[in-house]
Amino acid sequence: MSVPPALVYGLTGLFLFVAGLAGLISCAQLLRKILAANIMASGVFLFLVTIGHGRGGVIDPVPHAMVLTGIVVSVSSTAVVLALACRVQETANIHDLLKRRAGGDRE
Amino acid sequence: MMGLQLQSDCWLIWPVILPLSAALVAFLAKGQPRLSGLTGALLTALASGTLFLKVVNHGGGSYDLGGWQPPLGISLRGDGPAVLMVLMTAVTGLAISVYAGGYFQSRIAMGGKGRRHIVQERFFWPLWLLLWGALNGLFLSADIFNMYVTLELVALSSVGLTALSGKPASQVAAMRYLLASLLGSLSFLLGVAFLYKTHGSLDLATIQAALALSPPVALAMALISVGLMLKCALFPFHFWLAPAHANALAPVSAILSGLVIKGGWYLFFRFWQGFLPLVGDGVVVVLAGLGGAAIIWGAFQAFCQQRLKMLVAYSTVAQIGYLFIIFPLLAIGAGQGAAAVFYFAISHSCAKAALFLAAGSIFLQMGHDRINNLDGVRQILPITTFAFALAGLSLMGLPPTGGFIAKYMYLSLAVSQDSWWLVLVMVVGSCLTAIYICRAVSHVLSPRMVAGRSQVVVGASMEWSALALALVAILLGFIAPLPLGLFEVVG
Amino acid sequence: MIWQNWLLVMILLSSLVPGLIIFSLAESRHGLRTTLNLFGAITKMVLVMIMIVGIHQGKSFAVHLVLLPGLELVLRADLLSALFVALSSILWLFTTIYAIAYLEDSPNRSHFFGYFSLCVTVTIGIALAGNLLTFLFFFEMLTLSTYPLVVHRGTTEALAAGRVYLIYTLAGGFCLFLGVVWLHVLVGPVDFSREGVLSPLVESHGQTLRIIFFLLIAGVGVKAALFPLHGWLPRAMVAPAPVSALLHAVAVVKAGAFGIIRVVLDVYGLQTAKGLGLLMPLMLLASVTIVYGAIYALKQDNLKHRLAFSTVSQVSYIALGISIGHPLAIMGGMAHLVHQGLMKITLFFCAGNIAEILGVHHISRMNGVGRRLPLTMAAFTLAAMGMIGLPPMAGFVSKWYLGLGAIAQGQGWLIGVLVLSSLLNAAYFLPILYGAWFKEPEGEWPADSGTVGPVESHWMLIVPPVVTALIVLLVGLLANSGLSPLAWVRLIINARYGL
Amino acid sequence: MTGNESTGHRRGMGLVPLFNLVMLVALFAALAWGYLAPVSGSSGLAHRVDAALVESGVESRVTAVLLNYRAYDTLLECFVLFLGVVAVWSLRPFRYDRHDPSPGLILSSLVRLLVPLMVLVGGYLLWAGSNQAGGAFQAGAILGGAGVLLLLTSSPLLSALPRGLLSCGICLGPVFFLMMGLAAMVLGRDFMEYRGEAAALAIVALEVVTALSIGLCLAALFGGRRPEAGQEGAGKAVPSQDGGEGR
Amino acid sequence: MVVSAFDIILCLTLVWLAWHILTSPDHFKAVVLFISFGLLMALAWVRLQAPDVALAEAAIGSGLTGALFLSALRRMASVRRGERRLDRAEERYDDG
Repeated sequence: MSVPPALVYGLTGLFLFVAGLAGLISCAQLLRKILAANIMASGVFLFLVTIGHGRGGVIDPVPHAMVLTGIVVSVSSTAVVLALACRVQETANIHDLLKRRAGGDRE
Repeated sequence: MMGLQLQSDCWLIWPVILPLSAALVAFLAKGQPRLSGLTGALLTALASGTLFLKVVNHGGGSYDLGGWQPPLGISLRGDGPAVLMVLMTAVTGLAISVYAGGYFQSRIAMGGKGRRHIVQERFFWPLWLLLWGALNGLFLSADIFNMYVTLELVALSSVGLTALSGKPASQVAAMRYLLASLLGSLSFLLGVAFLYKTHGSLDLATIQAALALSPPVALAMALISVGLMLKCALFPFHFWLAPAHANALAPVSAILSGLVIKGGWYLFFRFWQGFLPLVGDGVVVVLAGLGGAAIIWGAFQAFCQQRLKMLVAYSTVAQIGYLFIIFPLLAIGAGQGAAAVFYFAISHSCAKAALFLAAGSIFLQMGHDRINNLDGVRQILPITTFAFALAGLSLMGLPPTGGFIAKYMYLSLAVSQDSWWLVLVMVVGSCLTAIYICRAVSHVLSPRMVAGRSQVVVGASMEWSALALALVAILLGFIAPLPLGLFEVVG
Repeated sequence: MIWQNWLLVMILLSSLVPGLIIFSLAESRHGLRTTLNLFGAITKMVLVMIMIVGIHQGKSFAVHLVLLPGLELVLRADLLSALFVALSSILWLFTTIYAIAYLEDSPNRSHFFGYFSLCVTVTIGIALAGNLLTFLFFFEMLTLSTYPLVVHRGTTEALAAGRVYLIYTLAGGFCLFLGVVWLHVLVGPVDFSREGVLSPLVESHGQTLRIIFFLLIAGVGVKAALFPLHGWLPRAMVAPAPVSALLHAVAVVKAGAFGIIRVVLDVYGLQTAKGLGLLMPLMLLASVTIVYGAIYALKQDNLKHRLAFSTVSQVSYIALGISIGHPLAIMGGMAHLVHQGLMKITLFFCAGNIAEILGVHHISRMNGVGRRLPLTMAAFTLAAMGMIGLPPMAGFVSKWYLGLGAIAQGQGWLIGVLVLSSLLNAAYFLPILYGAWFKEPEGEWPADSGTVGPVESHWMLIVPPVVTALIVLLVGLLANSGLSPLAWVRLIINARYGL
Repeated sequence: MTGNESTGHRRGMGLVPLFNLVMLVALFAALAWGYLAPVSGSSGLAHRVDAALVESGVESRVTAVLLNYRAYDTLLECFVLFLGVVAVWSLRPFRYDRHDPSPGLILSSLVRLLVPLMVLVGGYLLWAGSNQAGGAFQAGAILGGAGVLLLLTSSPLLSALPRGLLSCGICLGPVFFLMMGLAAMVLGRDFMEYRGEAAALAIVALEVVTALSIGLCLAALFGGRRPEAGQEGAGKAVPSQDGGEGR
Repeated sequence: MVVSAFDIILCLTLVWLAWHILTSPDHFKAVVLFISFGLLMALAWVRLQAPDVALAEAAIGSGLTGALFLSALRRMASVRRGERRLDRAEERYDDG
């Protein structure tokens, strides 16, 4: 039987992946989607590390390295998508301001 | 570097390292990014060219990074298809770089929101060279986790490039693109995890050697396939492609449609070389069905578009279908299927990039790209319209072009394997493609004259680079034996 | 010998290179453009003469270019291709002269002459094609180079005609492409020089060969304007006169007819085609087209539309000749390829003159044209006589051999078809002649552009139709002499069927 | 999806229709089934890593994998971070003012206390990286946190630094990594190949530089906008932790 | 290393947290929950004998990403009408 804790965490990881996927698809607000994406990533990383716990107690360091790289990659993509969201938000605001100032005729 | 004892295949590393370092230089040299960008592009193209020639002469090779053997370390594999894609990226990339130089020069010269274009150019070159390096890394990589990292690099840089144009439409499209590719990368990573769980190694060759159908492997196959389909926008997952490719800057649209899409597809092909023997006919037919649906749906959408760049973007959605139709025949043909689909990928890349470059020049000159009133464009931009027409020919698969040879190889393979539904899809596909391409070309080439001499804004280097790329698409019609000779080369 | 092989490429380049240079010329460079055009036409004529002499002495010309392993482009000059090349180069010279004058002050001429030369290069390519793939290669490029000519005027009507033209020809192109690929899969690359490639497959793949034959003929038939596929031809009349002259006398329609000859005689071969029973349906289709074209020509009041429908019916004579299957009929068909080209181009030159000089487009308004344009109408009359098939003219020669072949093959009823079509030809040509010569002109001409000295208009407009009309007469009179197209066709038939 | 279908007002996920729920449960079941299926023993690369640990010049197995066996991955990952910063900067700067140009007394004094401490912890982690848990990424993360703190309080320390330093700092990591790789090639080995004693030295140098660069990049990512010349506004996104620990 | 109660509780809390992050009505609450989710993940890494990853997750996963979300939240949520306008921006792009 594989090491029990790894089994439980592995299943949690898969669950987080599925929950994140559900959130990413069905959430309306953008910020919620990005949160879901991050949860999904954590789920995958959890699953990855539990793979390293093969039989016989020896722990495989390669998944750890993969997860470290994954965390850094996901933080930079989160930063980019948040910057994009704010950017779009800002132009939407300006666009709205211009429209209101111009009496709303200029579409 | 006198004392350098070059490792046998150290040439495999340069196409990846050179663009990445050129990107750093371009980022630091805030003063004139264009110069460093163009030199970087030229160096990378040269490196890719030498790699291609080396592999053609001495056969493929692999290169263990850090000196460690594959299961532990990462190795780069330079076999026939990989080097072919690297060469395709080099040729198309070089033309796009020259075009981009001219494009930003004329945009800045046009004045208007002056500073914005200077900032755009300052960030265009680092992002583009990073993307180029990532694509080369992706084509040459033989390690599945490394593929994940390169996929992520490709995704992030193309999103950065898409959002560069500053319009709200392009930034919403960039956001949607990034979310879709995040979803794709994560499901790809989970697939990689499952493969690692069952095979204990991250090297694709060792995994595919010991591949056997078991629940985790089946799951890995599904996850990886869905992830990569999202990346290359196959039919059910194509929602993000058209707005992103159409609203981006002219050179960026050419990069996205010509090159980035091929990255996702190339990995799909690489993985499915291992999965194909395991999987029953049903799954492969589903793949081909999705490809067929992509062709029909993409062509229909392209025909209904009012904007030229949207039409060309939806044409990408359709042409990707052609890349997936061939999967049922891959196992049967003795490498013919692979040769056909790779030749299609190459000729599509050149033709589509030329089409987008020409469309970009037309948009810049006319100020709009509404298809129905493009009169007089032929008069103002004769070379660009000629390039547009030639590129259109290659997409339609008419004789002098590479598209014709690819379509010929597809059809002869389909007919020899008696898969008549593929023949039907090919014929219907070419008719649909002909319809929307002819609509676009007839409007662009409309002989109606427009009074008065309007000032030509499009730079000469833009027109000639678009024409050069279109001529490459034509040339591909005649030099088929050279690239196809590579398909016997096994890395 | 090296120069022999390169002669074919030189023939192609002699019109391609001037064309590309003309493309890049500015609009205002009239002088250079005219010289380039004429220089290209004359060099091509000279090279073709050298080739014909070479073929007479039995030399062989061939150039190979490998596209794919097992797939190559071949240019080969055999007797049949020399016939079509000679026809194309001669008529291109006259059409160029005519076009230079016809488009005197119209815009966009660099583009026009560029595509014009491209179109002739592709037609010569079709003629010199050595195997089925090269034929397909140039056949589909013909569509692309002729489309801009059809839409040259840029009017909405022209664009609509162009769209219809594209739909027909591209659809035909895809059918042909499928047929060629299917054939290549079955039997490998089909070379025109090797006879009876398909005969071993008749028993095993009979049904497939019939389907492939249908696909090939459908693809080629679009350009040969066979009955159901001829819709684009009358609409394409909206193009300027030199274009309709070139398209309907030399390039497109003849390429289609030439394609039918190649498919029936060289790809399938007479025995295989007879064995599969393919000739009878083709014969019926050709006869239907002949009669249909002639009847519709009667109903047209616009001169160019009438000529267009007359072309539809006349081209099917060639298809008829081939489908009868007897060497005599084939000789008639091949001869008609040349004769019809000469006659039709003369008629279109004259129609162009009448429209350009007098602004008259409709036959009902053509009364008394003979008085104003005597030379043009004389040429028109000669060509019209030829079309009807009166004895001394070229048309009679080909119809005569068609009749002989039909009887020799036991298809007596075809004589009825030939006679009926001649009557119909007379029915739609003679009223024009009568009106032009014997009726008084009603009032002033809509747009009379005046005479140039003694001649009725600019000499470059008048000389081409007159010369081609004279050639029609000479070809008819000197049919038996060594130089006429008929003699050349007899050579072809001897070489192939040893008659 | 545990428990019952929680109804009630939910702006978040929106009412998950039954079909959606069923699909997700099925997906989870499939994943679990794939995970639990017994697979012939494959113990991963643990043994290979241990076998070659001596040559890698580092005791900690994760650092060995990260910076020696799969150094190419880490190189690309540094480029991902660099790319993230370039992409964020390429979007035009946001036009909004920092909320409180003059942070409260407590916050600024806390920051003045915390930042040196964080730099110290970062240094320790860097040093411990070779044999215990720690290494470039963790140290970089801590330094990044310190930078974020400085940004939040927009302390005067930031504006004192020269402007071009930030972009050089961001490029530092990838550039140094490339240099190390090329150096190995110059010495006649494969790209990024170093063994034994030389490896230990190389890895330590790599870790220091990468940590610095990651710290800068993470702070720049948080800063979220380009340090434009002549841009007023209180805090410029220039964290200041290149002093401090060092080896 | 038998499955201790701590592991099960930790996993259940992770699941509960994830569920609430995705379904909580208020954005700010979601982000705060996300930060605590990150910290608990760090705890899970420690439990799985992966100290390096725990450190990275705590510092980057919850710390920095949380800070990013908070600053983004402030920018986006500063104008409460922000969300609605974002959707309109998407609509505008659709008909563009």
